[in-house]
Amino acid sequence: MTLIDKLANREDLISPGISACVGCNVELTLRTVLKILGPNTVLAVPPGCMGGVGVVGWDKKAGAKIPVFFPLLDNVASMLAGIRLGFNARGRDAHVVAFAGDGATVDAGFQALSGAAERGDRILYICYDNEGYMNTGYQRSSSTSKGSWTSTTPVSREGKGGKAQHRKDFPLIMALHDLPYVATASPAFIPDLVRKVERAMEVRDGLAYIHIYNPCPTGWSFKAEDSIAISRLSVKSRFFPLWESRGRKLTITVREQRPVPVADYVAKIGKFRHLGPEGIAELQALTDERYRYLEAMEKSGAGGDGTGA
Amino acid sequence: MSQVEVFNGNLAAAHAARLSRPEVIAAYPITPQTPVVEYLTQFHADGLLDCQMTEAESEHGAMSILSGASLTGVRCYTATSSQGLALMYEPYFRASTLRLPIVMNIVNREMISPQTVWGGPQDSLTLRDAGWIQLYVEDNQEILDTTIQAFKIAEHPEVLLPVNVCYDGFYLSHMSERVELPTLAEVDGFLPPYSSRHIILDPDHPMAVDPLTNGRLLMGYRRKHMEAQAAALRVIEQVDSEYSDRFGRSWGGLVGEYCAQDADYLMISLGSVCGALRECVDEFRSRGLRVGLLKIRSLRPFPRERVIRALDGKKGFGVIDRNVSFGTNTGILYQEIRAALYSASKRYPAAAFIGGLGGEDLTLEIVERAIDATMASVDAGEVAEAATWLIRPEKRGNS
Amino acid sequence: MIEIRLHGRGGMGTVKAAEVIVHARVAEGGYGNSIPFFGFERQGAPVTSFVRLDDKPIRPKTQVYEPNCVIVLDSTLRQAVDIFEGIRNEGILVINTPEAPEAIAAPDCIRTIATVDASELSFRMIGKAIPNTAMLGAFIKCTGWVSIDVVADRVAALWGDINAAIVREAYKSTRIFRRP
Amino acid sequence: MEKDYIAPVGEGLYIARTGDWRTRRPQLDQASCRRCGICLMYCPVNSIVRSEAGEYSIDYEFCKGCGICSVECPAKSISMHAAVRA
Repeated sequence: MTLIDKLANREDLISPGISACVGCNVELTLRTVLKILGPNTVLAVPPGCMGGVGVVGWDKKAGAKIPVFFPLLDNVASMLAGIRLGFNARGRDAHVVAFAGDGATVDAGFQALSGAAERGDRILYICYDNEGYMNTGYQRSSSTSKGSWTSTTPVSREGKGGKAQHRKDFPLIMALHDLPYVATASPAFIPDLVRKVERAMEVRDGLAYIHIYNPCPTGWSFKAEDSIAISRLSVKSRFFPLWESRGRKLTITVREQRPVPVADYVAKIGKFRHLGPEGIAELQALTDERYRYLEAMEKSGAGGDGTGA
Repeated sequence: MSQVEVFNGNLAAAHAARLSRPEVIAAYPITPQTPVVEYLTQFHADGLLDCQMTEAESEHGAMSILSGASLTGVRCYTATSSQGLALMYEPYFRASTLRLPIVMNIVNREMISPQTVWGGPQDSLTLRDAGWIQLYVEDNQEILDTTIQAFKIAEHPEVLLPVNVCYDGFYLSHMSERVELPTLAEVDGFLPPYSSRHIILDPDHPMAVDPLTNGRLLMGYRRKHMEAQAAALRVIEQVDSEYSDRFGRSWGGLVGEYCAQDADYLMISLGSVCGALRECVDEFRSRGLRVGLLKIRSLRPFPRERVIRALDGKKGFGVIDRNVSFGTNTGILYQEIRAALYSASKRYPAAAFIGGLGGEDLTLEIVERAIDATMASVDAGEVAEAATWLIRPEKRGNS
Repeated sequence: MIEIRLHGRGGMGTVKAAEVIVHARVAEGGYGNSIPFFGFERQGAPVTSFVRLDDKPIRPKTQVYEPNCVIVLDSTLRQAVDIFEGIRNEGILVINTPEAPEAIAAPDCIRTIATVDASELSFRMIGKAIPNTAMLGAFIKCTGWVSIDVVADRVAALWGDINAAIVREAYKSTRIFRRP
Repeated sequence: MEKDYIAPVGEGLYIARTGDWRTRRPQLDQASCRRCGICLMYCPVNSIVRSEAGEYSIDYEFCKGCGICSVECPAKSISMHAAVRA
């Protein structure tokens, strides 16, 4: 079966009519991921965009067609760990999955996630990273890129400001928990995303983590129809490289031999509009440095056969 | 056949948990609760406890793990104390509003600041309005018996609420004494297995748990939650009486009474100080003074009617609080008792005491002082608006 | 009701010794409780534990202030803490020391003094100076409040036969001085 | 009828008419369509339908009119038009 067959034939487990913004690629990501996971899944959707748009549905809103619940912002991984234990106690098996934003993952929920990762709780944790608290109007998170305007890192009338710090390299932090499977993914690279979800589903000896980078038309200020194109540029510029790792074996899965300049990526994004050449050069330097580090990791772990096997 | 053992309070709690066959345990150690976690992990390692056991990364994690597990419809247990309970507040509140019948021992410990690790029920009393049932006990046998009872209360179809069994840190947690240990078969006969029908996460039966809910619906849930607390008033008594039929020990249900019936002066408290109060009641009785004890076992739900009934015909009462209610100049229990008595036919003279904070001992001498002071102020017809502080004099010299 | 206070240092098994006394009393059909004094216990720091024994249930869950008997697991503690604080008339002192009981300075309220070189004994028998089991032997010989067989059984269950042997050996070698 | 729940749970599935949000309407030109399925792959609301014969069409009931399909279509077979309400 081709990928398109799969996507065309599998049941969409999110009802139509959830109220995500027009052009939201997180909605696309969620529907795609659930088509792959199938109905034998319990889904945790903490406060955040996907919680806010009615995925935990009831009361004349939309929702998921599988068991779904709102964990707290900061206990997603813990609650899922408990669900897994409960299922173990009852001799039940199902996919136990988080679909959580970066706020619930890299900020408030990090302790719970790190704990579950260390314990080896068998859950699949998916973070949709749109670089901030978008559901409440785009406040900064520790995943927000340096220089980015957010409602809590404003830009002055003189055009100065934006976030002062670089974003956490969170997927690598997760990989360094020596997890059985960690991957980064993008809504612009659906075949890569689907393959990674399928690999994560097979993990039985611990926590699998997928970090998806989801540029946000509303919060970042770009045209809805460019939602996928800009996501693609984030990868093609190596700003958000796609890789996967098992233990310490890391493999870059989408290689851009001739990356586009970061300047081309940020050019279409409103939240970077105030950045001058220096600010952009800084983002380029960071991108290069992190990519070199990734390549060095790939080399040192001897995992670089491109198959991730 | 039950066995006679010597257990400290934490070991009594751990055995009670073991005998209740929890299916998932998640816990995080904190003084003075730590031994509970150690005992349970040892039972588990030794094959005496067949359950899913996990070590949480924090108390917030422990309660969250249990919330998840309870949502799959299994029996869950944990224990905590003071700062751990405070860290747990977010999932703690939610476990009750989700109606998850989790049982948790709270080993009462003072809240910081200043830095302290010693006893005092300020931790759990402060959370009395978070929707859990809160039971307070006096000795190690009562820890064991009440913790087993707690599962039956929590899982009762008319209740379906989480239950705390609270006991004083160190004074009970680290005190060893004689405890009768029932067998697993005996407890099995009392406590049937749990299966959830009201809320469950299972792909066989898709359900959205905790969707964004409007105020009208939310108020409906709160009202039902309150009704469940009200139902628990009856269930707690009923479960205690069933327990007594089976194991020969009754703790009085919602309250414990000692020489209360014909008393002129009723002393009211909760927790381990009730032992010293019993001793002092005997002492006063031997001098012909009709003093009695009312021990509050259930703080939530609050046994208003039993308090009113217990006070009927008394001259007045005194309350010893091992905690503070900031902004009221008294302890929490005193406020609770006064509120309950608003609907009583009489306005009772009353004395309020605060003592034993931060592990300070409530000695027989101090308790006697409190009884003396209660009798004096009741005889004078006073209603205390501020607590008298029970402070032990500095070290005595050798005699 | 009998009240006992034990003084030791962290690592000497003071709290455990108190629990063994309670175990023995309960095993004999009586009642007892033991409460350690609450502090941050660390190796070497002074440790106190309280024991109550009775024929009926013991209600006070409080510390002991006026003991009938004081057990001192380390004689150097005499410089650090007031081991005689609050002791009742006709009091009993059981102390770990090579000294003769007649040579021990004690206030008038102490009627009976028992000494045993518990550190030497335990070092000789287990190669470690953990005096708690030897002190149990001395305590039993001096007071008779619990039976040596029950205590030895409990000690054997907790720490093996060699420690039970220490209890009996100490019982034999304890010297008792009853003041007139 | 609303069930009498004691805990905040729900089993029903209700949906919002997101088709009403649309300000622009995508139009698929069957003649130039290469039947690659890229539009289906990228449609965030799952509004692209593939028939048994392998033909693609747009289900307008929930289409929010984002225009991603028109940008991503390699054959440029999808164009955006002012929305017309049915």
